Amino acid sequence: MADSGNNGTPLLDELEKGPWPSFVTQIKEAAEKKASSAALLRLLERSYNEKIGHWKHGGIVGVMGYGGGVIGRYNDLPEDFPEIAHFHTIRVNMPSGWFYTSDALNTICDIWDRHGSGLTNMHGSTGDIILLGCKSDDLEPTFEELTANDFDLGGSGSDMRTPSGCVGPARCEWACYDTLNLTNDLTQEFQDELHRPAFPYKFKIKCAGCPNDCVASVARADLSVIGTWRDEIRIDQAEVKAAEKAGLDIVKDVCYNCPTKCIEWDGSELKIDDSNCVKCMHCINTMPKALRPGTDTGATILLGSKAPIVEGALLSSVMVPFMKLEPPYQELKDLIERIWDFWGENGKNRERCGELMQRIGLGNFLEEIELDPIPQMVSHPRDNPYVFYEDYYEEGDEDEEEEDE
Amino acid sequence: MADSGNNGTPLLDELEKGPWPSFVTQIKEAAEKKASSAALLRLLERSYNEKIGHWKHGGIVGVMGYGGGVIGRYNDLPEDFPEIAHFHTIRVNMPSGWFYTSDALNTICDIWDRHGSGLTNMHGSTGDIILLGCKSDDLEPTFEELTANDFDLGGSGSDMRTPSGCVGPARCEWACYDTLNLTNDLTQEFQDELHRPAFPYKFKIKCAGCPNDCVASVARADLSVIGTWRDEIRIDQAEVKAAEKAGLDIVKDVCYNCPTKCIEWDGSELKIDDSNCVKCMHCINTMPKALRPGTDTGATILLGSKAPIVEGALLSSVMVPFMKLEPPYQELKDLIERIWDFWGENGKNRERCGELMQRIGLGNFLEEIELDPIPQMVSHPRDNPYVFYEDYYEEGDEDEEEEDE
Amino acid sequence: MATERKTDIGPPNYEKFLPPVIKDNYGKWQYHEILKPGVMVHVGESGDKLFTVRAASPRLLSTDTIRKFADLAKKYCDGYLRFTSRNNVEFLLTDDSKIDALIADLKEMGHPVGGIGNAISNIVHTQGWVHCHSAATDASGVVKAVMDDLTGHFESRDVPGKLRIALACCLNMCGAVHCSDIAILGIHRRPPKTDHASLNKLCEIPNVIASCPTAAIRPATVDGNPSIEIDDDLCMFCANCFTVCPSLPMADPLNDGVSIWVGGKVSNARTEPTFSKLAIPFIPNNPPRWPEVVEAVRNLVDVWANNARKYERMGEFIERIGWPRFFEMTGIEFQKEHIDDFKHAGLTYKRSAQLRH
Amino acid sequence: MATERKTDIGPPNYEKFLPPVIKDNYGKWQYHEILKPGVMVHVGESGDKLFTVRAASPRLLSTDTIRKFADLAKKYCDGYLRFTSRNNVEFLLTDDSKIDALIADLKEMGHPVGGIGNAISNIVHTQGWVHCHSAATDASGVVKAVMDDLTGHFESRDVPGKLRIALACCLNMCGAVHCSDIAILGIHRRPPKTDHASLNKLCEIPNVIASCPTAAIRPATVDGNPSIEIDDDLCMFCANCFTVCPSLPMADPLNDGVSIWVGGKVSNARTEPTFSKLAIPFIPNNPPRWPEVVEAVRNLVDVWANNARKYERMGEFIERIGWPRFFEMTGIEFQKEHIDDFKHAGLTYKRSAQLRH
Ligand code: SRM
Ligand code: SRM
Ligand code: SRM
Ligand code: SRM
Ligand code: SF4
Ligand code: SF4
Ligand code: SF4
Ligand code: SF4
Ligand code: SF4
Ligand code: SF4
Ligand code: SF4
Ligand code: SF4
Repeated sequence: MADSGNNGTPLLDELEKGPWPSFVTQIKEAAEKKASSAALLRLLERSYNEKIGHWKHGGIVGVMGYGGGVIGRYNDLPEDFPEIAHFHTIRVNMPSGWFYTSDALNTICDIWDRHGSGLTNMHGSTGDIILLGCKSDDLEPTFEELTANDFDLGGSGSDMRTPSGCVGPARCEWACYDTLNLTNDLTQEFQDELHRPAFPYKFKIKCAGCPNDCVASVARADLSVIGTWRDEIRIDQAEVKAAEKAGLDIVKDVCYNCPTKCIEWDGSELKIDDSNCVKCMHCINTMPKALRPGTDTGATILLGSKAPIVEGALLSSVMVPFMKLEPPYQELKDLIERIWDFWGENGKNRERCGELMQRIGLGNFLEEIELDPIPQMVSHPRDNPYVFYEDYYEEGDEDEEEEDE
Repeated sequence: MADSGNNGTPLLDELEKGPWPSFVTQIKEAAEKKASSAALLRLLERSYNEKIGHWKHGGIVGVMGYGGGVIGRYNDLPEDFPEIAHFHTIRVNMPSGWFYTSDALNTICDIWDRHGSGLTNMHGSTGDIILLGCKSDDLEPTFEELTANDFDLGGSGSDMRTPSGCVGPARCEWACYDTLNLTNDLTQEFQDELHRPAFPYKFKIKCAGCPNDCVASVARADLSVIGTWRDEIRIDQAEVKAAEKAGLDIVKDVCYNCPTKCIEWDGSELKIDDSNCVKCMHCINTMPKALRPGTDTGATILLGSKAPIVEGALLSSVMVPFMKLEPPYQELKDLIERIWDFWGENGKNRERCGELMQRIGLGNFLEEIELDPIPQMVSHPRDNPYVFYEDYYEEGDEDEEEEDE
Repeated sequence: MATERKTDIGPPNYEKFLPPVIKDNYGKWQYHEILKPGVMVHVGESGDKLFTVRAASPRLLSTDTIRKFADLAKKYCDGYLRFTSRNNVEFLLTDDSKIDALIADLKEMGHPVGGIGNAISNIVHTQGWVHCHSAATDASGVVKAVMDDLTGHFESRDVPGKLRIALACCLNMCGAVHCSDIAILGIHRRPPKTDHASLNKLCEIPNVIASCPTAAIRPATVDGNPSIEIDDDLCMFCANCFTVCPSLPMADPLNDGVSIWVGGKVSNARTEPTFSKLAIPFIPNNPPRWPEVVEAVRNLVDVWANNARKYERMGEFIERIGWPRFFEMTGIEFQKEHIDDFKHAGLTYKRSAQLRH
Repeated sequence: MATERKTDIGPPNYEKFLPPVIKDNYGKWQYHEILKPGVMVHVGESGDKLFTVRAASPRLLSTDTIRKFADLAKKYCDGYLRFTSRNNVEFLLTDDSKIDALIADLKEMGHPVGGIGNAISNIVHTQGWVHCHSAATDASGVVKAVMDDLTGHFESRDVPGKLRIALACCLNMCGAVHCSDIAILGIHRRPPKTDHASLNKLCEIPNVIASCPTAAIRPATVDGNPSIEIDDDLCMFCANCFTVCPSLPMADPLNDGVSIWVGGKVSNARTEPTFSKLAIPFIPNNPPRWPEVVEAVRNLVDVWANNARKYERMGEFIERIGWPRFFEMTGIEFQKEHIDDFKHAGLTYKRSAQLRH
């Protein structure tokens, strides 16, 4: 580890070996063209040597009129690395489903080569196009060129974050509603909430077309929209037989794994007790040619997932077991607004929606957002006797029972 | 409801109707002989009329030299019911397994007819013979006669409570250790702890001979001793076939219900993968003639169950997955003493052992009672990242790794 | 004299009370068979047989009745008998020809025989108005009324599996109802009424304040007396304050009653031990026979008995069909009260899309 | 001018970027088939076919590489492509005769094709030392080293089911590692070092105190400055205080590193979504290639791949064999750290006698 530092990047070079494509190669490519990326490479080598990062808390930077979309970043060795003294991230709202044309991608590259580091993340964890590293002065020009080309920023800070959705009906036979359209519609509907942080904390939306949840919505979105159906699974018995012939052990690999054991195979007919099917997708996943979700489709709406900081990680929990989802999605939008209204007024600073729900209790929360409590919302009723009964009779109440004589 | 009160017990009389034996009849029987029981009957009728109890917190009463075994009770209408102005309960330690001879029962009845209300509970929830209701002056004479006849008091207050055990080897083919002997042995060993409250709170012990847990030890005992085995289930294949012939659907009713699906029936041979068997008893329960627990038997030792007041109900949790249990049970007694020592010093007032364990954390608790942490003690490892790592390196520590150059 | 006073002798040794057939076969039983309702035989490796006849008991027994049991044991069992962990009486016979006569005598006495195998056994219960200061309902009366209605299931083996009912008259849960197939739990629903005059004399105010898990109790001066005040909104009626301070009575005829819980178990058979869950938040006390409680329990028993699979306990049955269906089938209305809001509440929210529609 | 400035236009409409075959069959796909590693076909009710070729990406991409992807899409897919929720690139073809040439070009470029079906796909990950102030480890470097070792499972379909790996460089968990089959999580293990000189200037002390979930932070005056002090014993290194106050840096080369978690999932398939559980409490940072982490992940993958049943995710596999066996099979030592001691800890204690012996 002798000649690290400015004379080379021997540690990072190790990461250009091996079959998996290397991010180091990417940084080097950008470094060819951009001094900032070259500086990043050296800074990173230093981190590898010292086993510590060299970035500081971001200050407030952004584009005019927006409160979100830019993550300010400054390094803690600005004298050694002046080229990346500031090195902010721009979050650009991706098209729903992460679909692009070559031209669109090239346009973004052109803009970013003009103004930034030439480095990106395709994509960030929330789904945005991440333009990784530019100076404060470049923010506004980048933004201008992006909007000129139909792109706009994503969210950051205490705002609605960039909604995302799975590939859905564009390329998946299981999509139970139009994930791309809903994602896009909500993003457009709530532009103000996306760009101008006014919430207690971030609010993420993810739209998965079916319970396979290919966007991890149940774990990573405050609002999780998970497609499902309420009629019968469509069965093509001939294809079931074909699947068996092709080597699938239907009893062991399919029926046996059904969570409610509501599917049976006797060697000639596949029977599903749909009233007990919990739409887990497993049987359909294993026999895509033979089985399909029903046709009366919609989605389960869940609320509240987040990472562990600081009250512990949460998965989203059921708000509406089944909702039809057709444009203009009014029922869903109304629900979202009611949730935001209540959270906006009652959420503490940096309190996610799911945390508020837990703090005040699901029962109270439901009252506030005007949903009736139903058993689908719980995995089981309470097992402790500490019930806050809300009313009690006072002596002399009219519904008081007669005392003797 | 006209003539209730002293002239009769019309409400309670309603409870003499119906096929189930009536406690009212019992009280009436005692009332024939005892003024106190007659008063109890009237007091109870009054409670039925008013829908409220008439007992007060007990004061401290007891027998000389003991701190436990008597529950003081006074009614709140002593002028109307002077016969039961005090009406204390004496808890008498039952013989292990609740076995009696007619003579022993008659002896108890004789004593109680001489000194008390003539009313009992056979038995209290903890297992004691409950002598229900006597005056303060009668406590000592009753005690004297009881001990003269080999009986002694049970626990109450912050002491070890009367241990209990299932019928076990006396009449059950599944007993994996001698529940009666252990119950008796522990009771005798810890007489001081039983009679003289010196703990932060109560401590209950229940001994079940096998995982069927016929004394509900996992839910109702601070220390739950649940018999189990670690070798193979003994199978009599002929009897398996006989069971099927007799109408048992072995696949559906037995194999299908096995929690780890480690038992298989192909119509001619029953196969158990004992390494995956969690000793749930179900297959044995359903075919008592065909299957028996193994012969390398012992018990799982669990700690901490209790009712909900006030931190929430607990079930006991695993301390020792498998312990051989042969007289003099030294390993178990040593463990109990270590637990008591730590709890005695660190338990808050009215803090049960299981609550202390939760408050300081199982990991710390194990260290204190000198048990190694093993995965059998948890249903799964932690899912949150909030680990209290205990040591960290300081700069210059000898095991510090070399910095470059 | 103190030295001669007998203390710390412990209970009589159980061995004294074991019949010869048990001594001979102790730890060497091979299997058992249920011969008919309430009657089973245990067969030893030796071939010896021990017949058990189990009879119902109200648990609250007069000495007269105990003597009658003792007499029956003398008559039929050489004077050997036992009680069970659910307070039934078991007669231990070696001669099966005596069984029917014993049963006849028991029935004559008013004690049904049964409770063995897939049946409903006796209700574990507590003191209630008979002897406890803490009770929100009576124990024995409710139990009697409910069992009158269920005696048929005690005397037969016509249900899918075991069904354990328990009752506790207050949240202290001496009946350990927290793990029962059906639990009947006495509950208060009104915050304690403070007796300001006596409080400072009878209780230590800091202790009282500390006893409240929800911090509903604050110090206050009332009519010149140091006392406490209670924030009604924070009270969930646990009565822990009353346990440490008699000046805070909870009992209240207008608001006391019972709640009903389902699906708990303690055995390890098939599924792990689990707590009971709230089914019916509140039924007012209606002595002497609590008809609404009897009806509610009967309904739960019927839904289970008619729909559960063989060996399926109440909780296993509900898990299989799902809670929404349980509420549908029983006609119980799901309410806010059913939703947990205690310490681990969040873990009971439905956090998946696995739903029946 | 402000009125003319374009804002709030949102992202370009996705429809602009859909190839004709998708527009024609939108919402009318009938089934799909995996043709070979990294290649699948979706067949429409119309009979139309859409072929997808999925290629690996390091996610951190230079504009050069993006342009190369765009070129390939032009060459083979009429200029249509997409990225996946796990950051792979998908080329959308209608002409299956072009598949092999595309794959050849991709390999040439250094991008393995695979990740579809029962395979190990890309690792969801985060910024690390490349761009974040909060990182306890690097992200891209660990991912590269681990994936180098697992590329074989990306390029084939030789594992029992899907296996999702994620990495987050600190407890904020931007990689949402909390529900992954295998999660690599950067952790600090030393309480923040307080910069007493700047703290009162940069941070609001009450906010800092309030940020600590374990109440480890107390106000204090140090060298005349209003500041805070931290009770080391109460600190569990969550870094929430650092998030609200830069004067409390957590990063520490001697003590930072990664922990490894297993058995989480998010799909509803078979079992409900569930969190990952702690497997290995700590592995020190060992750049550039974190060999101990690579080895640990490989070991977990091997144990699963060799022993899981078909379709069984990591967590489902472990639940079936039991955690004790998992620790045995992986050779990981079970330690105090594995035992939960956070809010719901008590619910993770083993509260039954259902044990393998
Ligand atoms: C860029 C991104 C990681 C990535 O490499 O992809 C990211 C990066 C940061 N996240 Fe994140 N988060 C990113 C997705 C996530 C996700 C995953 C997701 O959205 O699906 C999570 C977990 C889900 C969730 O929201 O809970 C996530 C949970 C957090 C948290 C913890 C929030 C919580 O309530 O638990 C923080 C801390 C905070 O907000 O103060 C955080 C904070 C941050 C900050 C802003 C650090 C900070 O405190 O200033 C990071 C900026 C890094 C940088 O230098 O750019 N980030 N963050 C992701 C956003 C890209 C995008 O817009 O597409
Ligand atoms: C007599 C008995 C009920 C019965 O009818 O069988 C009983 C009666 C009382 N119990 Fe109990 N408990 C009885 C078994 C139980 C059980 C069940 C068990 O032991 O299997 C429990 C639940 C398990 C447990 O220990 O957690 C139980 C949990 C309580 C509690 C709550 C303790 C807790 O930590 O949650 C209290 C409240 C207290 O200790 O202050 C309590 C308090 C009481 C008191 C002493 C009321 C009081 O606060 O003064 C009751 C006296 C009633 C009386 O008038 O005699 N009793 N108590 C049982 C004892 C008989 C015996 O010795 O055999
Ligand atoms: C006599 C008694 C033990 C004692 O020392 O007093 C006893 C005795 C037997 N039990 Fe039990 N159990 C007794 C209370 C219990 C309890 C405790 C309780 O109810 O509070 C349980 C736990 C209940 C629970 O899980 O909530 C219990 C769970 C079992 C089980 C598991 C049933 C299940 O499927 O969950 C079996 C196995 C079976 O019945 O197939 C069992 C089986 C048996 C057998 C067959 C064991 C044997 O081979 O002798 C005994 C007679 C069967 C019967 O009653 O059906 N015993 N048994 C108790 C009788 C109580 C009564 O009067 O009804
Ligand atoms: C392309 C993508 C959606 C997108 O909009 O980008 C996608 C696409 C498909 N998923 Fe997915 N899934 C995608 C991320 C996910 C995720 C999210 C994640 O990994 O973060 C999940 C949840 C994972 C989890 O539970 O932790 C996911 C869980 C599934 C499952 C359920 C697997 C299971 O047994 O648990 C299936 C069904 C199956 O594979 O049989 C599925 C099936 C599919 C199918 C077969 C759907 C279809 O009919 O087209 C698609 C291709 C199969 C494949 O990759 O094996 N997809 N899929 C994502 C590809 C990611 C990648 O590059 O590897
Ligand atoms: S979530 Fe469902 S609909 Fe969406 S891509 Fe995955 S499998 Fe298809
Ligand atoms: S979708 Fe899931 S629950 Fe429904 S039948 Fe198929 S495997 Fe069973
Ligand atoms: S716990 Fe087991 S050993 Fe004891 S009586 Fe019940 S079944 Fe028999
Ligand atoms: S005892 Fe239980 S776990 Fe073991 S084989 Fe029998 S049913 Fe399965
Ligand atoms: S449950 Fe409550 S009221 Fe009933 S005996 Fe126990 S302490 Fe008394
Ligand atoms: S009853 Fe319980 S919650 Fe209510 S004031 Fe008393 S201690 Fe507090
Ligand atoms: S996980 Fe932590 S270190 Fe990594 S990007 Fe997110 S906030 Fe930064
Ligand atoms: S790192 Fe977390 S636990 Fe430690 S002092 Fe900071 S906020 Fe508190």
